Amino acid sequence: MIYYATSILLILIGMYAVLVKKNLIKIVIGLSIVDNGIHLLLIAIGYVKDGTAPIFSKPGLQASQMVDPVPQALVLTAIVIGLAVTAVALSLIIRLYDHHKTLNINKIRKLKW
Amino acid sequence: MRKVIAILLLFIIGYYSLDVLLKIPFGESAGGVGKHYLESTIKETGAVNSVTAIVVSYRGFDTLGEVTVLFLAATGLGAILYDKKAKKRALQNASVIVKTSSKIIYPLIALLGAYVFVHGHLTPGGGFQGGAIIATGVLLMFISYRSFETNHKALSIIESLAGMTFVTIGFAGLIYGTSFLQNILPFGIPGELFSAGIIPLIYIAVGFKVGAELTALLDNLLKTIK
Amino acid sequence: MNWLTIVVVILSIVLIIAAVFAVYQKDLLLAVIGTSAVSVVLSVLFYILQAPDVALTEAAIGVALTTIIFVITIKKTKRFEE
Amino acid sequence: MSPVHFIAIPLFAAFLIPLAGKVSKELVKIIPGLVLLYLSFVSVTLFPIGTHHPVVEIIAGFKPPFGITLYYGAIAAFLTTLITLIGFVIWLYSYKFIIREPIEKYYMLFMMLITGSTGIVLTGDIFNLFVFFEITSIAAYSLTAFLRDRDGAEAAFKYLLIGSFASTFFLLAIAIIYANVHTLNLADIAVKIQDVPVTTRLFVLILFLIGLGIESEMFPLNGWAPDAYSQAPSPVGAVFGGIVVKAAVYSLMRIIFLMFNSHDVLHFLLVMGIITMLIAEMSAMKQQQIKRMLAFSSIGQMGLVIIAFGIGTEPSVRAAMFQMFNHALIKSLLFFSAGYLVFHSGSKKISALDGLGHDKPITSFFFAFGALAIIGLPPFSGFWSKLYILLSIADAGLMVPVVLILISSIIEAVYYLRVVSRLYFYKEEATDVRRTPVSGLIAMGILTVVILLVGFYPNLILNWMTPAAADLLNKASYIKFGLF
Repeated sequence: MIYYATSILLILIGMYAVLVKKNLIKIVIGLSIVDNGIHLLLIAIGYVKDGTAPIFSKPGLQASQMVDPVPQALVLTAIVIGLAVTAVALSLIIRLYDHHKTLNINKIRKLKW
Repeated sequence: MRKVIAILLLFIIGYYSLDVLLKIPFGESAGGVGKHYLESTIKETGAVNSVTAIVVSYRGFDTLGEVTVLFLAATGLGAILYDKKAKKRALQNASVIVKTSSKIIYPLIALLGAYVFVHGHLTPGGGFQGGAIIATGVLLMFISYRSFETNHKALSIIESLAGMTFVTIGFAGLIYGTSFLQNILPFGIPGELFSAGIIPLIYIAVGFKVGAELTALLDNLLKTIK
Repeated sequence: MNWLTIVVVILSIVLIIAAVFAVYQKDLLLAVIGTSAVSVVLSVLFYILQAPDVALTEAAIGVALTTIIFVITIKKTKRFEE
Repeated sequence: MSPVHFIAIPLFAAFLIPLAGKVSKELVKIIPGLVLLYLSFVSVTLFPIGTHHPVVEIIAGFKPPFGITLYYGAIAAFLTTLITLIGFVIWLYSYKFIIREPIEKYYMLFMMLITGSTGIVLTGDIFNLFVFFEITSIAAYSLTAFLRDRDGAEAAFKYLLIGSFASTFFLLAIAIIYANVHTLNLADIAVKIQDVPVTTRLFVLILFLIGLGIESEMFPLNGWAPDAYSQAPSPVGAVFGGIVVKAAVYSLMRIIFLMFNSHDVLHFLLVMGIITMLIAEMSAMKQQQIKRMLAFSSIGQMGLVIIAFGIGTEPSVRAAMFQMFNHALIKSLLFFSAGYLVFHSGSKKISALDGLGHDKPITSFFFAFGALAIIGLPPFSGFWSKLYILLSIADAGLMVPVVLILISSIIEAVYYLRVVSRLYFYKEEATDVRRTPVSGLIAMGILTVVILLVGFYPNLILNWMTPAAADLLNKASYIKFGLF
């Protein structure tokens, strides 16, 4: 239960940063926090009480006593996608800074909302 | 004003998502597809690590997409930060101690990365993790040596070839088996290095590709403007 | 309540504090360190949740690479939030 | 021959292009064209099979719901063919239009965007859909900023911000679905989601509406679109209007019809569609820049499509698909011609276009042609789809949407004709000696011919729309074939 609460809190904190913060890099930080929250949520969904990691590394491990591997596989993919989006976002920020010499969203005409 | 609206909105989202999540039982044993994967990983894929089996075999198509996403990020970053005049990195030369130690550590990091992606089907880790580790090693060299240059041509060739290898393995499955990305090689004995059919092959390709991509990405970021 | 639960509770609190710190800190470099702290704690939590693969990925990508590209960007732009 | 070619071949090409660039610069430009030609060949061979009987392709040899499947039914056949066709003309147009380095990267991004959008259309797995969505979006963000000017970077960042927010919601929805039904296969989810508590389903629906509605340009989530369309290079505007939005709308509709098929949801769509359409058309009226105007018009047209889907009857869905087809063709034509009009006049402003009709008769003709077609005048294809949409709405007994659509068509006519009249009835100012390249003209010519042909023989397309509409509406058959 605590995992669910933590992950939702993380998502909300990240979203708050995206919605309220004026600094471009802060907004991207917010996005990555949201991503982290969802990853935690997914892993928590797959957790099995007293389960073991889904690797048959030694004999005698029971499949029924293992945590669900699917969310883990999804999170692996999602982490890489998050990195890709962050990289593109940051490169855009470098471009924007080059043009505007500021990271403040209010001083960049089109980004006001 | 904006803050108030944002907080209100977030409160609503938070309330409803908690409400929905509390209905999900926590910690119960895996059901549905997860259960099936756990029970038949070894039989159907020959891999010991069922996360790897899912990532590379059951949901191998996602991984192809994932590789594409990284490739896309490297390409997009290159396009966005493109500059006719190649710039030098603006980092200072590090001290002798850092230089010497990074020279020693760098091959070890690369080796660790390679180990991680070769053993993806046996231990935690795999192509993405291994590739990321290798890229961090190269970054260490970037930081310590001002003049350390990666061979761009070689990097982009590795990137391309590794990507094409992945797709080709996929088509081989279609040609020699029945479906795209099908595991057509023998599984061998589960738990050994040479087992699990195409899984290690794919992870090696992914490892090379991710390593090259992330290196190119870092190099691009470090070199542009200012 | 066993010891693992207590560890998890403490880690969760650290996680939230690090996230809030990352959002509120005016110095972007420190804020990025806050996000990487979030990633470190997450990676430990993933390990506790029996997901070593994800923990390794989060450590390699979330902690190392994401932080590095943030730091590079901050170096190329501005360090302090206005 | 199998549907996986649609995804794997462009991807292979994207990996190949940097290698080809080492050999020759010209090869970089030719490869995407060859790939798209090959894909149209695949389309032609698979199309009759897919419309007749859905082809379900298994990936990696695991039966659904354990492996990922591709579902190539009538609607997927239609949309992949459309994407291939539009992709091909966009390539032709780009051949001479994109002269700014890095050309190599442009084509790589373009190829991956094709991969992503065909993937969205074909995949039968919800997480795979997410992955392809991200591929399409990241390619779109990068292409928006391709010119690297100030406005382009701003538009791309705005797009990225809203897009990442959307994908966050999408991922959250997937997490909640997986937690409840423990499966990721779309058909399997459609079966099992019936047992999920209503509040959970509602929450998931809202998440999907936000996540996919952003790319589908639904109100109020379309703030990114005008900037992205107008700041990106012109062929990329056509990519958005012709490929990305179509794929996104399809995936949204597929999910709604599979998982949340109820009258309330459809009514909600109807209302959102109407609001989207009206606001967009009125905003288009006020625009000073031609590409922004086209962008708002595009949003308005998508509103119309969403209205037609929201009616949810077989004829209306058929008409909606037909409208999607027409809009993809016509909007691409408009973006192509506008691209060269802007290029020749040297300004993005509508007021700068005065008298270009005399100086650049062919390009202007194409623009005027596209304008008349999109308004929905009789001999053009746009007329038929609009007519069928109106008829199907009237059949459903709803008169208010009919009136509103007619009003918005009038608004549309006003602002398009305003531009056309500027082209022809104003005094010529300066002449531009540069000529529109032949490849661009051929691209526009192909679109014109298809629009006219479909305008005269609407049944050519409409006959294929019937199985497509059935494919979307018939949940039982999707489940049957999707799960074997």
